[in-house]
Amino acid sequence: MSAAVSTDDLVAWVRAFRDTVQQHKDELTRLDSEIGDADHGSNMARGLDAVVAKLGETPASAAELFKTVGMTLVSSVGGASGPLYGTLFLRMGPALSSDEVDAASLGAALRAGVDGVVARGKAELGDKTMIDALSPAVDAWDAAAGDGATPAEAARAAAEAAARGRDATEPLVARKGRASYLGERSAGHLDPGATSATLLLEALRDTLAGAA
Amino acid sequence: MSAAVSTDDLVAWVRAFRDTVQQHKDELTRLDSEIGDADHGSNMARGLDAVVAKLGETPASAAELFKTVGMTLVSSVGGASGPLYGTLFLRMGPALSSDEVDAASLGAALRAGVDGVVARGKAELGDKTMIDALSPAVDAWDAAAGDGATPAEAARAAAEAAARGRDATEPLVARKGRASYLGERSAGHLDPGATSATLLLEALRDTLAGAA
Amino acid sequence: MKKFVNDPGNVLAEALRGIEAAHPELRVDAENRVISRAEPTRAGKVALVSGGGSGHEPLHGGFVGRGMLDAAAAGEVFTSPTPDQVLAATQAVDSGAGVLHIVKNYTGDVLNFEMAAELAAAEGVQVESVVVADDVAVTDSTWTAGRRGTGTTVVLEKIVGALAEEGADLAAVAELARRVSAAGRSMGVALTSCTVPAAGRPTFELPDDEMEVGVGIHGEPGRSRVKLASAHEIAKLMVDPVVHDFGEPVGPAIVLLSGLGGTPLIEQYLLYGEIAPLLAEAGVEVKRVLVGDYITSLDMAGASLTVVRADDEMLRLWDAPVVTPGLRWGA
Amino acid sequence: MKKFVNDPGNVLAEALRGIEAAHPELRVDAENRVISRAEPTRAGKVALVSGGGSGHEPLHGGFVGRGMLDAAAAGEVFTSPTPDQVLAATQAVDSGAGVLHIVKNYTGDVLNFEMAAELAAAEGVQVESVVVADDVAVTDSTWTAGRRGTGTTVVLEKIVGALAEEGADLAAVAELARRVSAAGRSMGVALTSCTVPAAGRPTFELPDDEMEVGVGIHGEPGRSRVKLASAHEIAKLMVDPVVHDFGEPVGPAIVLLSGLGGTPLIEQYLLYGEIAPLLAEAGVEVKRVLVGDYITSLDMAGASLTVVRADDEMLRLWDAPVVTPGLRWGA
Ligand SMILES: Nc1ncnc2c1ncn2[C@@H]1O[C@H](COP(=O)(O)OP(=O)(O)O)[C@@H](O)[C@H]1O
Ligand SMILES: Nc1ncnc2c1ncn2[C@@H]1O[C@H](COP(=O)(O)OP(=O)(O)O)[C@@H](O)[C@H]1O
Ligand SMILES: [Mg+2]
Ligand SMILES: [Mg+2]
Ligand SMILES: [Mg+2]
Ligand SMILES: [Mg+2]
Repeated sequence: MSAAVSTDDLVAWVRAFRDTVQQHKDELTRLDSEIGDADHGSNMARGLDAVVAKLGETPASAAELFKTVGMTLVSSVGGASGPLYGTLFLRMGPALSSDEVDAASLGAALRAGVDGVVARGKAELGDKTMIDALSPAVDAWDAAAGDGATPAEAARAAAEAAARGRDATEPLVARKGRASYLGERSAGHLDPGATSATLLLEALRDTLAGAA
Repeated sequence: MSAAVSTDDLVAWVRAFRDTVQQHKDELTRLDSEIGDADHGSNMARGLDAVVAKLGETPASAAELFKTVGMTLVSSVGGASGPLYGTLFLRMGPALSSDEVDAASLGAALRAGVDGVVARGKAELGDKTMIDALSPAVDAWDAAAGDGATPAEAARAAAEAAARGRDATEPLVARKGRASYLGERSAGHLDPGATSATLLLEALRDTLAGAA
Repeated sequence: MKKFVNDPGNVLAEALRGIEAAHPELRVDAENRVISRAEPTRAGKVALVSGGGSGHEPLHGGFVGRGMLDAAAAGEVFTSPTPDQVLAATQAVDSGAGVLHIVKNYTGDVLNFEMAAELAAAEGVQVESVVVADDVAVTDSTWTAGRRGTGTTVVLEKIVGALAEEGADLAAVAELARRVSAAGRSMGVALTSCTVPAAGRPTFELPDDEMEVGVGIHGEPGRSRVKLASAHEIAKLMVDPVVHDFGEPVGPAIVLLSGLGGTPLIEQYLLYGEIAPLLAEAGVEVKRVLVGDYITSLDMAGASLTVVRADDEMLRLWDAPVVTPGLRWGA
Repeated sequence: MKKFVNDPGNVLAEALRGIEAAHPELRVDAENRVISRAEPTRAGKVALVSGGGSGHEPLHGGFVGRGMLDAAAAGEVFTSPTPDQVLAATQAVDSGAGVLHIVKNYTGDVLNFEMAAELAAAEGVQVESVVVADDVAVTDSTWTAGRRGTGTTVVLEKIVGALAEEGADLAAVAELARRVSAAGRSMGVALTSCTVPAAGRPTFELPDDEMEVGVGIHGEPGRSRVKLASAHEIAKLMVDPVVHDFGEPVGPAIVLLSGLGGTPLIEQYLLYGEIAPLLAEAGVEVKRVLVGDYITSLDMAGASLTVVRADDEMLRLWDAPVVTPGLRWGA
């Protein structure tokens, strides 16, 4: 496996995220109807369709790609997830210092993105939000990258950590977002945002695995 | 069986009508929900409860009884059936020339009442209304009375004719009342008013049979 | 049945208590179930009285107030009021200048108002009556009960109420009422049935993929049952028969799209978005329009469209001030 | 799903077409999904902008007009609008005197309005924001998203809109907005779920004999599910927590009882008939009251009660003229 991630790979990631969100749209909405307002699937699908519609030719750089994705998400999703996923991508771009994207720099970009989500949404680990998937994922990425993993290997570790984090949201009582209104009744359900965030990392894993 | 009908008998009739309408209240409403607005049972029950509440001591005469019943129905039922049943009773009183009520005079009173209903509601036989039960009933009464029947016998004949008339409403297309809005779709259902009118005559039959 | 009720047999009396609490500008006669303006009728002003079964709110009680009705008699749910109620309403608001009875064409309403008018006349009150029969879903003939009265009633009460407020006499008021009544056509579509509280279950059953076309406001089933269609198709099912029934170009009109009680405003607007271009195509010049719940059928999901051909006088009177719970502008 | 729709994914855009057709006094920016007054903002007048997910009609678009909002950004059904939409609304109505953003406290609304305010500031528009968080069903804490914003929003938009109409400056407008926001408490009860068109089925399932207490306007399930109760019992479940939360005698107040979209007016009045005496008992002096559909949850059957403690200035501004599709008086 290659140590470098091309902008084409990242475009493929974004497209793969769109595809998997479309496939899981009804599931995301069903999860959101259990502890929210039944729109997370359509929100994400609408936003990612808009993103893909914007991706004409390959953007000049990863930074440009992430800026476009982030701005498009912000301006087309709405709800809580729009500004949060938008911020994730908007913060990733500037964190990529050079055009050389490797495991370390992509990990740093992801961490910058997740830090941005935390700064916007003020959620902590265990609040039953997308952070519960995103935060362990970047930790796992960094650990793997520190051990010399390729981007594909780091993505595999991150996706696994995200899925575990997503599953761990089930028993939690939500403290942020719409599910928090349910109090104790929010326990016993997966968080929709943690579920879509896991799809994001799984899409990265699958894309990088394919782009050997 | 006696040839004379006492005012007490007539009071008992009215009470028996109330009781049977209460027993058939849900059925009348169900019939009315099929081709109307689902209130015939509660309309009649409300009105007859009000009537029974007014019947303190035995009224001085049959004429007075019928006037009270008619006025109470008019002022407490509403809908189409209120003015129509009200008119039925209001017209019966004055038709009783003397206090001696026998098969002939009760038949004349019933005919006056039914004529009043026709005058108010302008329905003809076959329009799928209470007239389809009432009109054959008074014809049967008169025929029986003409043949020398006692009131109890005449009432039996009238109740049978009413029931036949009620059953005959089933295939009809309504031309009067709320069911007429359904056009062809009103066919295939018994008319609720013809059903309650049959209860009226059956109550008379049962009362006079009991008051041997 | 999922409703805000205590005793399903006592809905009207209890709802009247809420109306009384919410509207100090109205007087609620609990015994006679009559809603009238708190202020007595101005001497010389013709009074407008309407009424009918309850369950159509804001009609009629919600249209009592300056510029519209003087009183409304509220029958039980879906049951016309009794003559006593209508008489009480009539006597409560007659200033001596006479009273117009606005009656929707249902056998029960017609008979009870007729008796009330006879009783009122016997008491020396001058009464004129207008019967609204605007529902084109119903085939009319001299042999039937004729068309039902629906949305045109709202438009009539507003326009004629304004004329009465100006001090016109009973003959003029009744004449305009008959003109407005003759100028209106309506058509309703139901996506669900409604549930009469005392009955406790839906009046009719509608499969998930069907709708009732030509439904009445008493929750009675419509004239035909068809497959559920898009808003665009439904708009056609409403506009076509209404426009067609005028038989000649409609021209300037007042349009009312009323929800039936269980349909939220966002859907009503969406439907109106489909209706407006169809009306324009058919030559209806929409001069004024209301979208919202004005004449309802309890919790029925559905809508009714009313088109009233309007001349300049009607438009002027439509624009005059009105201050009622259900319709308010200009003051 | 039985709704007036064409494409369940395109409900908002199509409903906006209907709003545009029905309300020539409003301007509908279809691209940005912004509803604003047709007349440009008077020089020197502070503009009020609100917005939120759609499905709550008449909120917010129905409260645009003289004496109330200048513009509203309409998000997708139950989804807060994007920063671009709010920015477009803000720029469309700023006269130079600044803009007040009225935000309901939901994470999505707060984040999107926050970003919009940053963008607007960068464009040189002065923006102040007020966040309404009045729903006592939600336990508040610094560790949570806090209370939702519901009915107080309507009262705030009316009162503060009147002050802006009088020419008050942005600081004064924002200060009053915060006072009204702090003075309001709400509580909602749902008898049924609602159906988001794009989801196609009810957001939650409620057995026939249960209800959701403390439901929000986004159709999210409530805080507790209990057996269906009488209107009287439900009234207590609404009044008690609201009154209790004030923590001290309420005194003069403006009260709003809003249907949630699927509950007919007759039931709302019946419920208010139970609420009014309970409020009086609890020392709430109801100075003004509205009963009707003002802030809804699509087709949900249910109601929400809002009590806003009101001083004389608030009452005076409440009574000032307002001309919007959803609220109109005095003009
Ligand atoms: N403050 C927050 N920080 C991080 N994530 C959040 C926050 N609030 C909500 N979320 C995430 O957003 C998801 C809901 O997104 P979505 O349904 O699209 O928006 P909305 O809640 O506005 O309807 C939640 O499942 C949760 O993961
Ligand atoms: N014009 C009429 N003449 C005679 N009977 C009528 C007429 N119109 C209606 N009815 C009778 O009234 C019955 C309905 O009564 P009810 O349901 O109480 O009143 P409504 O139709 O006003 O709801 C019908 O079933 C029919 O028998
Ligand atoms: Mg959501
Ligand atoms: Mg009936
Ligand atoms: Mg009826
Ligand atoms: Mg949402």
